[in-house]
Amino acid sequence: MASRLTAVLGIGQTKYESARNDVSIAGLVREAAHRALADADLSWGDVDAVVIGKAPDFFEGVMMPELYLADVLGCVGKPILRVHTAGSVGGSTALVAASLIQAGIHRRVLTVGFEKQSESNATWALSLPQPFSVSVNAGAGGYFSPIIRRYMERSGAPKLIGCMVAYKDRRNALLNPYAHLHQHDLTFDKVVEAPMLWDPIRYSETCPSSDGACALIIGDELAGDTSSTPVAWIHGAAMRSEPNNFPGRDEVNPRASQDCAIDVFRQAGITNPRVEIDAVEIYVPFSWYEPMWLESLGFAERDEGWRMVEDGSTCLDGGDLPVNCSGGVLSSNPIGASGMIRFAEAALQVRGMAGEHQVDGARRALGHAYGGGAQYFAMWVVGSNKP
Amino acid sequence: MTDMTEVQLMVRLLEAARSSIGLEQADIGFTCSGSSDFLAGQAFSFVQTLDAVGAFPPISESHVEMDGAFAFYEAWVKLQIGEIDTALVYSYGKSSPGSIRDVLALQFDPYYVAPLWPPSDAVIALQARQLLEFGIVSLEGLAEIAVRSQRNAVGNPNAVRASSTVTVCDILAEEVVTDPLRPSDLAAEADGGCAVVLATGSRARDLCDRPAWIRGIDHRIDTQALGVRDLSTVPSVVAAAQLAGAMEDRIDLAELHSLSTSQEALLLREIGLGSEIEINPSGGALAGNTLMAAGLMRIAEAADRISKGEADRALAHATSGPCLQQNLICVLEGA
Amino acid sequence: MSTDDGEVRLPERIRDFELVKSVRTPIRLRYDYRPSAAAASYLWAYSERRIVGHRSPVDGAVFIPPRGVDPRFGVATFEEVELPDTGHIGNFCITHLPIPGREGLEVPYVSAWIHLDGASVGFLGLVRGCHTGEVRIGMRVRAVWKPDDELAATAENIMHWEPTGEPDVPISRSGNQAFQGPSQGMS
Amino acid sequence: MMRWGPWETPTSFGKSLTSDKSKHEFKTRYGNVRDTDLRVDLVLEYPFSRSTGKVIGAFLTGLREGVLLGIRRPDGTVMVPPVEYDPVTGEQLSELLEVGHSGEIISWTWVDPPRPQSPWDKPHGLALIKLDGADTAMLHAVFAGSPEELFTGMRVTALWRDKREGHITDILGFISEVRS
Repeated sequence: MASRLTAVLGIGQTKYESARNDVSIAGLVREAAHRALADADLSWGDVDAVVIGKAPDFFEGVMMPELYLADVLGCVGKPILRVHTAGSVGGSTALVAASLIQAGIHRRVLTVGFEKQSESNATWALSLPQPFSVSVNAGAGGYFSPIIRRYMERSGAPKLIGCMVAYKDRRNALLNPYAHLHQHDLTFDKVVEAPMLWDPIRYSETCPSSDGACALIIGDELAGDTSSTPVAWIHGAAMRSEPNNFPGRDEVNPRASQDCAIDVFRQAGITNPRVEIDAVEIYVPFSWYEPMWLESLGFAERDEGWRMVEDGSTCLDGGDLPVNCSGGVLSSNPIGASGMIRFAEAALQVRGMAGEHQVDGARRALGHAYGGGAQYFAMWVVGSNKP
Repeated sequence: MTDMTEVQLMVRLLEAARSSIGLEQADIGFTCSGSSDFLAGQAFSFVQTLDAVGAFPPISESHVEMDGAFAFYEAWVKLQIGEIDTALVYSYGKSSPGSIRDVLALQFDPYYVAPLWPPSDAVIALQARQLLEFGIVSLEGLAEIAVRSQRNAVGNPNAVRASSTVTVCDILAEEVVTDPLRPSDLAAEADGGCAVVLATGSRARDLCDRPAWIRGIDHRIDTQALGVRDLSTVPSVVAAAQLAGAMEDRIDLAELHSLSTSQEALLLREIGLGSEIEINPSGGALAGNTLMAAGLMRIAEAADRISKGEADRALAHATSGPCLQQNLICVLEGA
Repeated sequence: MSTDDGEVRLPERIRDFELVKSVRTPIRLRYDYRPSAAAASYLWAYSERRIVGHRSPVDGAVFIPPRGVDPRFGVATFEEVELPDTGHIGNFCITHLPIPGREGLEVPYVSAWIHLDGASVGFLGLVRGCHTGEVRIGMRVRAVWKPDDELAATAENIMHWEPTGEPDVPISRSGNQAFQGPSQGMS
Repeated sequence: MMRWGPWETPTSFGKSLTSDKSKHEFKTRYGNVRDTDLRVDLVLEYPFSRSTGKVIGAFLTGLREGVLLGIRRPDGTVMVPPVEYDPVTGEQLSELLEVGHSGEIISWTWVDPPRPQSPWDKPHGLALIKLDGADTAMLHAVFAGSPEELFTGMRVTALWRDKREGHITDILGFISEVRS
């Protein structure tokens, strides 16, 4: 027995905003799920099971909110699973949903990732005191800044590479109607002149805090074959995790990231990702992570990823490997959904349904998410043709 | 209650689970865990517990914010795909630092119910009263369930409430604490964890003399709103039992994840488990309820009985949410 | 396909009132934590100006703070090791934001991964005693302790770390790269 | 005891964490570690502010104005409190209507002692109450001198708070209709 063919049939996203004051948590989740069903031309009764993902329950102050959301997702009498793998959760959630199809257990699964960060304050939820330790870090930037510093030191990258990534992603976001940040008057100089928050990370190089939800309908081969709209076939799916801190750990290029990429490309039969992949959606919450992940994923040699940023290779307009055409996490970050948005945007590209940020002729795309202290990874490769 | 951290607790358990069948972490195809941030009082609490696994070289791994029984289900799904042949599942809960009775109120909808902070035992009592008033169970019937749990738990080193001498009279003499329930009607809180190794086909036969085969597994959820549900029925457990094939053959024993004697009475009725079936030989969750792990423990206890040759076909049940909202049924067989 | 337009029909009685759009639902939960034996021993050592770690039974790597486990192998650790209060900066961040709960701290401040001599992983601390621009990966530092009469069983006994003025540790041997494998620390 | 979270002032954070009770005697105690001496009592608190959407917003508006609302399902039954989506079919619901202030206890229990955040600081009932005109029950507190006064089928009526803001606790709880 082997993995059954599996396809993304529908995608739904909410408009990402700093606060969706017009809806309840249920209304937010429902909006994405409803749009995914509409995209797949299906109704609630067509869904066999639901897989829901989000980051810590402390963000909304609801413990295991899938229990309260069962009604909202038309799930009464059906199975529901709730995934939580830190920042990678949106990606992991989609992979769990896909596995239900790959294993032949269900025909169509709805999967949703969401976060309604405006209900509380992310810094509060992320800075809950650890008993018996002293807090010397403020937020996620405090954790990732030293790792970026080490990358800058060892690669010798020009100091403004991060600003170039941030500028590119924010310009891409203008082409994506769902993106949170639409900074029409942004200039490269403004990115550079922004204040340092976690030196070497500028304010302009960090992700926003967003409300939002993303949903996918994932189905089996028959559902994919009979779909009235283009589908994205899953060519590879992989997860890897490693501990947070241990002797000899390369925190810039974690082994779990490399192993996960090798596995997902092996499954997809890809030997030269730079050539064979047409579009990439990688999880870049701080701008420097674009060149760092490009290296780790095998798109560039070690310490050379920044050159792809510098020479425009990752630009939508003219680049050979457009990265984060949607604007990426730097332009929208509802944490529990952010990984799924990467997966969804990769699928949109190969379905040819990415609108203004479509990469012409994209046939195969990578969706990527990471979480924890750069220790949880989820990736998939999707294609416009069956694998 | 334990002073060990979750990671210290699990490092021992995981090692014991793997070494009991001679496996190392590198041999495991997929690892999945279940736990709760709200229980730990920490965001991303499961990240620290990953240290107990020995996840280097990196492992294929996932986590559910659910009871470990649902992590077990996810691992079973991965095995069904057919690309790996072993999986490790674990879950743990340390409820002693916080107050479960308050924490669990946050499972309710955050607009109408959670702001009233209904204590978890009171929510159980609302359902229990209906069962009593509808004549589905009597106070004596509840006491009999409590007695059976405490007596069965005597042989279970992990139980926190056990007694070889307790009688129905003793239980009925207890003061009512959460009307209409008595202390022995409510599950005893326990810190703890559980680890289970799954393997497919020939691999399982290689690793274990008498594996407990998963013949069927299914889970379903009901609506949460207590005032919308008919609390005297549990449609999700009926559906899960049917879809797991529970009633297709006789069952020797059942391990039920009931948080009260009243829930156990309702489960027996809804699943259709008669008096000929041995119920909760471990004492069940009543004898030691480890939040986030008690469901996985039911599967582990049932599988253990089968492996020891004490049963041929067993049913394990896990639940999540208030008043048996979400239910999983796993049917295990010895051959 | 259902219509999800979010529209509602209101009864006469409330139609003319301004609708409630948000609600405050405060949460307050109390947790009573007890340290594990490893953590308790670690904290009590601080009260005597000592820093203790755990040695891995597998290859002798030394972990701080001691958490009772070697995360690479998933094995329990028991053996306590005394560590000096000197080491180097494995990595750092110059933060321009206040730390929640530490309003007294002036910004910007430097938080750093401190790699104690003999330890195989770093732990977090504040660096002071030099200009933020002078802090480097590999810089040698020592602990600055609270006065004796203020010592307690807490990691807060070390107020911060300051440069020693010794030559830097080369970047290739700094931070997590300082661990050179099984031979180290087994003496 | 340490607090954590912006309870009083949503923009600033509470005091940081330290170990307690250990300051004075640690020197003599070292070597005889007693973990209980290092216990840390933490309070996690946050004043979550939730956007309600229109259905929940309408119900809370009703509470503020002293009106109780339900929502009608396609089969004509009425749910109180109103939910946004049908629990059986998943369809969006939209037709809100007024229901009675009194109703019948479907099931009940007794909370004694009350929890720190219970809606009432004295022992009280907790009940599922089906209001007149509703087909589903809502959860709320019931005030009575003792559990002996409560019974299933008992008629109760809402006791309103004088100053209401659009919150489920605008109803203090329910009391016996006879007593009122």
